[in-house]
Order: sequence, then C-alpha cells, then structure tokens
Amino acid sequence: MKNTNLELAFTEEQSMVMDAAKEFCRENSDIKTVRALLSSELGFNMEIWTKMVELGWSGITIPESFGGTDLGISALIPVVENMGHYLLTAPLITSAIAAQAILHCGTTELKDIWLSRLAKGCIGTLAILENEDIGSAVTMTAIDKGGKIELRGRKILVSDAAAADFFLALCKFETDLVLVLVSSDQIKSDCILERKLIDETKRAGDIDFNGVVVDANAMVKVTPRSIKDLKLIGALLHAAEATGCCSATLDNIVSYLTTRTQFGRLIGSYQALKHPTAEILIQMDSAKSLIYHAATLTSSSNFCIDTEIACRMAKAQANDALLFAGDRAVQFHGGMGFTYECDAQLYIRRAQWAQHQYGDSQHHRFHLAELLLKD
Amino acid sequence: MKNTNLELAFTEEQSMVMDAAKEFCRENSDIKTVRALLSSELGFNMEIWTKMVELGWSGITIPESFGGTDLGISALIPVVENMGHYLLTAPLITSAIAAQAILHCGTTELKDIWLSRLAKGCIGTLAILENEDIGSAVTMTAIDKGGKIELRGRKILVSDAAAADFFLALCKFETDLVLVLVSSDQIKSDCILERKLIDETKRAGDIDFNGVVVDANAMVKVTPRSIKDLKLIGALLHAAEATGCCSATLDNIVSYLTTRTQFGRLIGSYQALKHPTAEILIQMDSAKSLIYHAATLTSSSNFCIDTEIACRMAKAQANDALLFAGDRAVQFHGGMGFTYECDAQLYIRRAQWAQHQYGDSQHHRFHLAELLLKD
Amino acid sequence: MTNELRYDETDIDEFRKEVSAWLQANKPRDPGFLLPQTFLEIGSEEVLDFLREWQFKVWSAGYLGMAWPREYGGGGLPIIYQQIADEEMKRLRVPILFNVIGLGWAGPLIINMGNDYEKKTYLKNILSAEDIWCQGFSEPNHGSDLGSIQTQAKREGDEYIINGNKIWTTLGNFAKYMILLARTEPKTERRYDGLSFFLAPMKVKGISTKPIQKLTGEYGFTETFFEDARIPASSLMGEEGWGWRIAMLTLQYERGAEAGAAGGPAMTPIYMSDLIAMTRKITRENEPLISDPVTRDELVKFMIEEKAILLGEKRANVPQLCSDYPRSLSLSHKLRTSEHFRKMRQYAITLQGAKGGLYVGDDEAIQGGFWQRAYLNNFGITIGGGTSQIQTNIVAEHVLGLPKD
Amino acid sequence: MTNELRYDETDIDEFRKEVSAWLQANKPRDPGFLLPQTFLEIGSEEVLDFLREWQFKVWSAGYLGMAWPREYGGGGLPIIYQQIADEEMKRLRVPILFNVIGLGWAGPLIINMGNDYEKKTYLKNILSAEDIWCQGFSEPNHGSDLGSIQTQAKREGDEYIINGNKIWTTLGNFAKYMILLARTEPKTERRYDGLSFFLAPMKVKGISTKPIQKLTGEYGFTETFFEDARIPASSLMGEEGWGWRIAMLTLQYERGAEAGAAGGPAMTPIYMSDLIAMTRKITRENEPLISDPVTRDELVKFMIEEKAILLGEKRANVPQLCSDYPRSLSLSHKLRTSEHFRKMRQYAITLQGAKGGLYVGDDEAIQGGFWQRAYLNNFGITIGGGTSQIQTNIVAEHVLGLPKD
Repeated sequence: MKNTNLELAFTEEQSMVMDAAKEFCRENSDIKTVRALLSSELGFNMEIWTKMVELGWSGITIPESFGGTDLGISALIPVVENMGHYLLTAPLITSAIAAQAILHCGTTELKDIWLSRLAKGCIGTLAILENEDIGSAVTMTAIDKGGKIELRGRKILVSDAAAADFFLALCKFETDLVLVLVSSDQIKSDCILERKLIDETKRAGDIDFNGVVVDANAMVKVTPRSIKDLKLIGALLHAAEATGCCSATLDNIVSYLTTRTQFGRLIGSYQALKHPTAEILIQMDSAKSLIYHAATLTSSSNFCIDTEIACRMAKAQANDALLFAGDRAVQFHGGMGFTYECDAQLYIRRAQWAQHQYGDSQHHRFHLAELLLKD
Repeated sequence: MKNTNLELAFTEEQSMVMDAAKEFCRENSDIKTVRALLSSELGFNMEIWTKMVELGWSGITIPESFGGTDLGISALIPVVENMGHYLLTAPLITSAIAAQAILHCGTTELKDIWLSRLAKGCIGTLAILENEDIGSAVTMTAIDKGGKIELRGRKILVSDAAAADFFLALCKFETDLVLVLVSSDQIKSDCILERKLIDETKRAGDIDFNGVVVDANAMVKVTPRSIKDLKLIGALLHAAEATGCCSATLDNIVSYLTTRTQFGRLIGSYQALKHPTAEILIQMDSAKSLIYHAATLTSSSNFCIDTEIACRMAKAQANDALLFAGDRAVQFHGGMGFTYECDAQLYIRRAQWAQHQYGDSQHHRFHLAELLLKD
Repeated sequence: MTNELRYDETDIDEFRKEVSAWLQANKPRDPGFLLPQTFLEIGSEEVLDFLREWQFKVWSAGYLGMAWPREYGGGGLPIIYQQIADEEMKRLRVPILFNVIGLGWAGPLIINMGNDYEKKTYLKNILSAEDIWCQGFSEPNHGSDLGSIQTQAKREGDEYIINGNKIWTTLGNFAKYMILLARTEPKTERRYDGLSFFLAPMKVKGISTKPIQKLTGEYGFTETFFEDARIPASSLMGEEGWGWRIAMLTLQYERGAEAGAAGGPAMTPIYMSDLIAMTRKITRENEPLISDPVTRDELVKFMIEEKAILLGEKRANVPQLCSDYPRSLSLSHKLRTSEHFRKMRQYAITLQGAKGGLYVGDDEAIQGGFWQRAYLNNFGITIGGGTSQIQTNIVAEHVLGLPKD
Repeated sequence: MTNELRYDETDIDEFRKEVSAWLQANKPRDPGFLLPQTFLEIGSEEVLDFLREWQFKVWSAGYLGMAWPREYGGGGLPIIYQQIADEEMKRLRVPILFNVIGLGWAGPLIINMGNDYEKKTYLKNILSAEDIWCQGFSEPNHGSDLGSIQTQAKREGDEYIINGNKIWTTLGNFAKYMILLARTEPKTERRYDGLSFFLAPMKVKGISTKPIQKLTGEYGFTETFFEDARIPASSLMGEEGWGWRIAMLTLQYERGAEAGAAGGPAMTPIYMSDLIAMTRKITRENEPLISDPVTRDELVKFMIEEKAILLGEKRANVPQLCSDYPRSLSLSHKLRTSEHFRKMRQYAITLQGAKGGLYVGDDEAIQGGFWQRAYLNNFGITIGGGTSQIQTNIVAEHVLGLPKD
C-alpha cells in the first residue's frame, strides 16, 4: 500500500456536463426509441447526434483553437456514462478516440482540418483490429508509390464504419507504425462489410483498404506508446459507457424485484435474489470509483503509469460488473427474462459486446500484473 | 468429451469395509475424544491404532504374502473418509503411503521385513519435502561411505515423525533418485523437531538426517515416475480424508441451521445461509464422485494417465470443497463460530492443513492442464 | 414395458456396432444453419422440416421407440437396445430427436394409461414425427405453480369448451396435439383437485398461437390462446379431477428410455472438449489462447466440474456411495448441469476476443455464433422447470432438511 | 469540538513532517511476538503492557487526543492535526492505539454529554491508557439485537444493583470501566425504552469475567457476569430510559477523529502489498511464486478490489459522484472491506504451499503465522457488528429499497 495513487477529483465543469447529459439522454433515449433504432442502418439518429454536437459534446476533448471546449476526457466520461445508462447510441466515443489520435499524433495540417471538423460533428473512427486479438501485431501496410501512399490490408470491427466520414488506419510503413487518414469517399461502398453484432444497438464493419491511394500528408508516424495510450482512452470510455449501462441494468432488476410477487411475497424479499442484487451494486460502485479515478488522472497528468493502471483496472472492473449484472437481469426476470420483449436482453447483449471493446478483463489484468508485480 | 474415462465401481469388500469403518470411527472418536487428543504428544491414541491394526486396516494395501489383506487402495478410501468425518487421527494414511513406497520400489528383502511389520501396525512415513514447494527438486543426498550410506540433508513436515518407527527419505545418490530407509532408532531424538500445525489433530516434524549412516541394502533406486505415483496416492488418500471431514462440516452447519433461531425464524430458512449450504453439498458430492472414480482406477489399472487425472481432480476438488465448507461453518455459527469451543474451528483448521497435503488445488490444476490440454 | 424380455450380451455388442455404423453413414450433413441444441430452439419451418425428416429416418431404421409395443410402431425390444441407441446418438452427436413432448411425455402416458383408440391414433405418428405434440401446463404470470392454473374446460355435450391462456408452448405453432391441463371444477378445497388432463387437438377453431420471440432474437415458443375452443370430450384422459396426478406422472417420464420415453437425444450437450477445440483457434497476446496459463487454469476448473457431474450420474446408481444423502445427486442434477453450462458458455464468449461481439448470422462469428446462442438459450434451463434459485431451495430442503423460506 | 480554530497550510505541512519524524524515531522495535492487528486480539499481559506503554508514549508526545480539550489531557487543536497524525501512524504502520472503547466511544460521549466530574475523572486516563475501557452491549444468545437486552439494573438508594450477563467484552478482564447498557424498566411498550446507559466500574464485588478462547486459540474477549453487583448511582449517564439513544450516539463516534474520537489507528490494515511481498519469498514448481501467471492474475483481481475500496472512501466525499445511491458507499463499506480481507487472507494461506499448514508459534511458519491468524481473526469483523449476511440485507434494503425478508 505504498505510494498508491488515489487521486479522485470532480470539477464544476464535469458536474455541469453530467447534469446536462443525464437530462439529454433521458429525454432523447427512452427504451421505445432505443428499440426502434435496433434495426436501423446506422444504429443512431442523426438528428440526435446533431443536437449532441450543438451541445458541444463532440468538441469536449478538442482544444479551443480547433473549435472545441477543451474540457478533456474527464468531462466526456459523465456523458458516455449517461449514454450507457440510457442505451443512447451515437458516434461520440468513436469520434472522440479519433480526435485523440489526431491530437496526439497528427501534423498541424491534419489537426487544423480534421479536429475542427470533428468538433462540428464530422465522424471519424480508428481502424486498428485485424483479428480477434487486441494484442496482436499490425500486418496492414502502407507503401510509397511515387510520393503517394498505397494501402494493403483490411481492418475488422471498425466502430461506426458505415457512418464514418473518415478512417484512421493503423499500418506498418517500412519498419514504422503509421496512422493513415482515409476519407470515406476514398473507400468503395462494397469494401465496407457491416458485421452482425450481438449488441443490436451498436454498429461496426470490416473495411478492405486494399489499393486505396492517399496523399503522403495523410500519413503520420506514431509510436507504440501513443497507440497504447489511445487504446487506454478507448478502454476508459467504454468502461464508463458499460458502467452507465450497469446502473440501468440494476434499476431494471430492482424495479422487477420490488413489483413482482411469487408465492405471495415480493420476489425482492428472497435473499437468493436480494443478495446478488446488492452484489451488483457493489461491483458497479467499484467500477465507478475506478473510472472517476482514471478520469482524474487523464486530466491531471500525462499518461503516467498510474494512468495506465487506472484505465486498465476501470475497464476490467466495468466488464465484470456488467457481465454479472446482465446475466442476473435475465435470470431474475424468470420466464419474462427469456423473451426479446424484456429489456434485460438489451443489457446482457451489451455486456457481451462491451467486454471486448479495447480489451477484455483478462487482457487488462495480464498487463496490470506486468505493471504492478515488477521486481 | 471423447474418451472420457468415467469408470466407477464399488465392490462388496469396499462396502463391508465402509460399514465397519463408519461404526468404528463413530464409536471411537466422538468430539470429546478428539478434543482430548489435541494437546497430546502423538495426536492419536495408541490403543485405538492397535484396534485398527487388529481390524486389518494397516494391511489393506499390503499383499497377503506379507500379512496384508491386499484389498487395495480402493478399500482404504472408505476408511480414511470415515476417519476424516470423525476427525479420528491415526497414522493410517502415513503408513499406507510408506507401504506403497516399499511395495513399488523396495527390494524383496525390504518387502519381506517391512511390509510384514507395517501390516502388524509398525508406523512408517515418507520424508520427501525440503521446503514449502511440493514441486521442488530433491537436494538431500546419500553418499557411499565404504559400502555404507551416509545421509546429508533434512526433510520438513514429515507426517507422524514422532510416532514413526521408520522413515523413507527421498535423496539423490549421484545422479539417481533413491529412497533410504532409516529406522527411528538411528535418529537422535533432538534431530526430530515437532512442528506446530494449524490443525491441532495432526502431527508432523522436521528431521535432520545429517550424518545418519545406514547399510547399503536400506537404499533403493526409484524413478521419478514411481515418486509421482506415490504422491498421487498421497493426494487421493488426503482427498478422501478431507471429503469425509467436509461431510462432517456440512452436518455441523445443518445442525446449527435447523436449531438456532434469530428474529423469530430458524436461521436455516434464510436463503443467504441455506443456499451456500446447498452449495457445500454440491461441492462435496463432486469431490466424492471424483474420489471413488480415482479409487476405481487405482485398482483396475496400473496408474495410467486417467488415474493421474482422476487423483489430481479429486484432490483439487476435495481441497476446495473443504476450504469453502470450513470457512462457511465458522461464519454461519455467528459469535459462537468465533470461539475455540465451537467445533467449526476444528474443521476450518483441518481445511487449511489438508489443502497442502500432497499438493494444493493450483498445483494439481497446473499438472492437469499439462495432461488435458496437450496438442 | 418390455423389461422382462431376455437378451444376450453378445447381441448387445453387435447391436452397438450396428447402430453406430448406421448413424455414421446416415448422420445428416451440415444443413447450413446452426442446428438446435434443444427442442426449445426450433424457430423456422426450415429447421423443423430438417428435424422431422431426421426423426423419421431414425425411426424407419428402427432406432426410435425400440421398447414401445410393435403394434403401435415400436420395436417391442428390451429397453437396453434403446439405451444403447441413445448412447450412440449422443456420442456421435447426431441432431436431436425433436418431438420431445410426444416421445417423452404423451407417448409413455398413452402407453401406460391410454385406451386402445388412443394408442392406435397417436403412438405411431409420434414416432414418425407426423404428429407434433406440445405441452400446455404453464400460464402467464403463474410461473411453474400448477395449482394456480386458470384455463377453464367446461363440458357441453360431447365437447369441452376451453377458455384461457397458456404460455411457453414449445412448438406450439407447429403442434397437432397438446397435453393440456385445464380446470374443470372452478372451486375445489385443494387447488389441485379441480384440474383435468386432455389430449387436445390444436387445429380447431378458437385455438390460436402467437410466437414468442426469445432473447436470442429467435423463436421456439408460443403463447396459446383458447377462446371458446371446442374439443371432443373423448380428449379427456382418465376422469375429471385427475389432472394434477397425471401431470405429475408425465414429469417422471422425462428421465429417458428407462422411464418409458421412446428415446433419442432431446438435446445436444456442449462439452468442455468443444470449448477446448475453440481455444485452439483463437489468438491472445499474439499466442494461441490454449497456451495461456490463466485460461488453462480456468478450463481445468470447468473440466473438473464437468467430470464430477458425469461421474455423479454414475455414482447415483451405486446406493452404498449415496448413503449419506440418497436423493442428493438426482435432486441437484438439473441445478448443477444448467449452472455449469451457463458459466461455461458465458466464459466461452469472454475468451473470443473482439469476435466475441459477433452474433448468429455473421459469417465471421466464431462457429457461427454457436456460443453466443448457446449462452442465451441456456437461460431456458436455468429458468424453465423451476429456476436455479428454486432448485437450490429444493436441494436445501429435501436433501439437507433445511427449513422452508 | 474545536473545528472553529484557524490553522495555516504551512503549519500543517510542517506538522506532518514533525509527526512523521517522531514516529520513525520512536516506533517500537519488534517485540518478539505477533503484534495485534486489532484491539480484539489482546490476549496476554505482555501484549497489553506493550500497547499501554506505546499509547502513553504517543499521548505524551502530543499525538493523541489532539482535538480534545486541554483541561482534560487533550491538545485543544483543530482536528486536522489529529487526522494528519492518524494518517502518518497508519502510513508508518506503528502499533495500534488499543484503548479503543475509551478513545473512540466513551471519551467522545463524555465530552459531549458528560458533567464536569465525569470529564475530570475519566478523560485524561483514557488518553494515557491508565484506565482501560470496555463495552457491555451484547448478551449471550441475542446477537446484536440490543432491544432484547436482559441485564437488569435496579436502583436502590445511591446504588444500582446489576444482574445479568454480557458477552464479547473486548479487554473485559483488563478494563477498569465498562460502558454498560442495562434494563432499568423491565416492561415497556417499546423494547428499547427501558434501557439505561452506565459508566460502570468493573472492579467491584459481583462482577466477574471469564476469558473467551477464540478460534485462533488466543484470548481477547471475556464473558462478563453481574451477580448483585452494586455500582454508584452516579454511574448513570443522562437519565433512566435514555440508554438506547446514547448507545446509538456512541456508535457514531466510531468513525474516527472527525466524529470526536481521540484518534490513533484502532487496527493495522493488511494490504495487497503485504501479500505480494509474501509471494516473493515462496517457491512453486521450482519457480518464484510471483512469476506464476495464475497467481499473478488472482493477485491483480484482489488489487483491483482493494483499490476500488480505497477509492470508494474518496468518492464518498464527492456528492455529485454518489447521486444515484447516496448511502451506498458508506453502508456497504464494512461488508466490502471485511469480505475482501477474508478472501485475501484465506488466499494467502493457500499460496504458502506445505508451510501453509504451520501456525502461530512455529518459527518456520511464514511471517510467524501472521496470515493464518489474520484469516481466523477476520471472522471477528465478518461476524461482529452485524454479520456479512445482515450487512448485505442492509445494503439491499436501505440503499436499493428492496423489501425486507
């Protein structure tokens, strides 16, 4: 217990954003609206996204000089947490990660153009996965073709691929790691293959980049460290979204347990249901504490080891809390829980999807062991 | 699920031994008797041991030609299971392992002398551990001194060291592994250091063998394979004893839960106590099925891989079941459970000790993975 | 049944070889869709037709209903033959024999207490899968408490008029007959006394079904509505008021061929060997998942649990080894297996990395989304037939003698 | 208290340095026996004398009771000083300040509602450890339900005559005073109304104690017997019938210096860093245990849980981050920490290999049997003060609004 970093702060700005986000999500994403979007093409309502952009949320992590409000990742956390709670889908996390990538790795030129666009609601998405393993090496390549850059390879499970205005594809250029910015009009529509996700509120697609040619200034060199930091931001944002969803799952269970009777008693009076429900609360509380600690560190320091520890712990805990909650939500609803009509299915499906965004629990624990159990 | 060995047989002989053992242990080992022995030097009552020898149990695994009944390990299982249930301590497991060692590794001469003595109640004990790690390499050595053998090294946590008539010490002799038989009169009394165990019903000691000289015919060459098989037998016997103890722990809990009232209800009616108690039963049932499967394989086949798998699974499961049961026994007794007077302490202490006899669960799972998850 | 018939050990060995050879030769090819693991998972005509054809084929070959009377389409053989056929079908993992309510519930009931007309009318078509059967016990909002059944059956001349609602009717939209539990006497002292048991036709006016979409997104159950539906009075099984007793009887047939069921696997179990096979194809931190020590340790934990469950089935047949709690293994079996499956299937998804987020219908999903569907469908067994929470109570109360809640 | 006093940030920093330096210079050497982790673990005179001396030393140096009034032995300083001293004592893991019932319960109570005589008589000696205090609330067979207290206190002239039994009296055999809850009115409409609260002397005729041996084999509690024991009527705190209200009040003081306690750590927590240090010295399969991947994964799980608990204490002070369930973190804190400790300590024993079977008193036992004792003693906190099962009910009912059993 020596030197354990326990920083945890919550600013006025975060608080204001939180209140606004809660109200917005509640008003714009009731369960009927969520269900209506399940079968939609993009998975979200463009008008809602426009409203969110107007509220400034697309620019929260973008410096004022590029049209953002520069409140930082820590202010984005309460927004995505509430989106998670209300299952409100919009490309906010997707674009925020793209913004961070450009902010930390981009040239001045790229920042000038794309950060401003992102602040205005342009949708960008990071294309990094090539197989199921988030820890796997990059094989997609960028090749110099007479001053232009030609891409060879494909990426899978790119978030909001169909809605994206541009992609940032992680490639090898000779021995370097690079991010290549590809605008969506450079990709033929049949090169984007929409995937079928277990979470029907979400969208992702595989992208075939083979033969795409871009200008040399669309490519920036990146370090493994900066890619790791981007993945940590991704993990933290998804942890917050998952934990918001976990709190909705808990509400959903509590509401059933306090209204449904069986054998003449409210079922919530049975400890076999009551105690695991308390355990969900405890697991969710843990996730929340870890998330706001990580959020604090993203703003107060520049991704030191403590930040990495915090983000990884937050994601591992958020994953496990929601997996447990989703599973119990279905079970505790009995026969009702076995139907598509019962909202518990939305939560259990989100849980399966969310655990794999930017690393499952075992992945993060593996890296935590490296960080925490050194000699 | 291909080729899964699910052999499970129970013979007439086993059945008769089981009935006799249950009756004997119940009559000779009530809790008062158990508690009276806690502070005794040897931990057991020599008269009871003599009676057990008269019943033939010391010879169960010894061939008839050496005075045993040759019923095999599978017939010993119900005896040690009942000893575990009634916390009856006697050097039965200890000596049975020594008998197996001589039976499988000994010369005709050693068998003639020592197996017959073991059948008659002579106490032998295997000395193999040198540190906490059951997986560690042997460093104790046996050296040729003009036709005699001199020993250098010490062994720790030798079962029933103070009561033993002889020791079988695992040593290196040049590059070979050997067992050296040392009779207790060859060891100075100050070279046996009694240890203080968490389980006050059990006894073990460290032995300093340095400078002990024995005849060359007291040394036999052994293979790593035969030592592994001995350890597996040890694991299985301790699994059976632990599972017997687990069933007593369960009885102890059930008896409290069906008599103690709180807030006007029998506490066993609270699912927070009732459901974990059912879980103990389930875990114990698993251990029992695995143990009798392993017992079946020890008699029907000659320690094939299936036997190794069965013994390791049995020990891992027995460990975990008793650890869980002992822990819950204390907790569920409330304030009473926190006292030395409450029998739950006997069970939780046995659980801590038992898990480390011939390998804890993680040790066995590690080796199971090697056996079960090969390419 | 035909327990008294004699048979020869050599015959038995020969028979096992024969059935095994036949199954290997006739096992259907991959149909291009995920095969149902249980009979609760038949949501389309396509799947139904496939399974119907398979059952017909197995029956035609003589490997279904082997211990049922010959005159009603059975084989008239000792049950040991069916048991062996069942073992081989499970071992070779052929598709399930889907007409479960007919094969395992209605059929044995009719053999035991049906009249000659009923035997002639129903039995053969159950075996051949010509008539699909469903079960009408559960009602909305009453969980599995049969005492509170509200569906009314009112005698009027040669008919009963049925009014009410049933839920969780497996194959309800495909079934020709339902074993129906309904109330013929609205007010009785004990709630169970007013119930009667019917072999009710489904294709009559006033009976309609509404498919229930499962959390998997698929179908497999219906809600069934009775609005002044008229069924012949001859559908009554036994006498009025016997309903609860007969229902309890049918529940015992579930236990497989020994108890009188026609045989055949009603579900395809998923074993740890399947999960291990999966881990061989997945990469984690640039290495094969199967070489990851943490995963290996977890897999071994599940394997110990699986082996203990399978051995428990064996031990249950050795009374001396069950003398402390004789009913323990049988009463805890459903709880143990269904919870083991739940945890193991959930874990499988966790192991899949980014592809764990894919679902049935995606051609990149690992094994076509098999584990995702298996996990979600598994709630059918941790909830249906008494939730795991109720099962735990049963174990605690009936095995350990702990007090009721 | 003295909240209103002003202080300077620079002073505070200086003070932290000062107290830290003093503690490092004066921290006692290893006494040759296992130090108690909590004040429930003092079973011998030897341990008691050691702790008494340490408390006296800390108080004499001015680092205990810093916010208590100067005239009664306190420091008369703002509580921030005591909080800093406490933080440093915890950080440097000095021995506990053992006179917990005096420092944390009786003392604050006397300061708040005691008369001048009581303040003069008791407060200073609590701080100096001259007078040891104990608590007499629980009775045999009544668990923690204070309403059912049976011990009688009958007024006779200038005295009360006490008859009854108390149990789980920590330090009962060493204590000079007891905060005693007894019934002055046998029959009242509400069970709590007949209770009164006493600052009772222990060394009088008719009061005897019997040490309770804990499951660890050690002592630390007594059962306390009152047989016509006469205590002065002036021992009554407040008025007759106020007992329950005052008892509830004292429970609030537990929360540390802020709530009025004199300060000092009442327990030495065991952290994951301690367990990790242990794993560095153990060998498994011929390798250092710390390099075993399965163990590493388990350790990380515990570390996540530990960090979440510690951060939860911080988050509880940020109301905006607790808006969904404002009482959740505080009401679940005892449950979380005590269960975390239980599992972590049990796991520690599991990791020790063959030496895990050794116990306190064996010089080869890992860290002198520290983990074995810590695990067994931990049941004191998962059972005492409301079992974990009851704590879970409290969380479920008071935080989530789930119905009572």
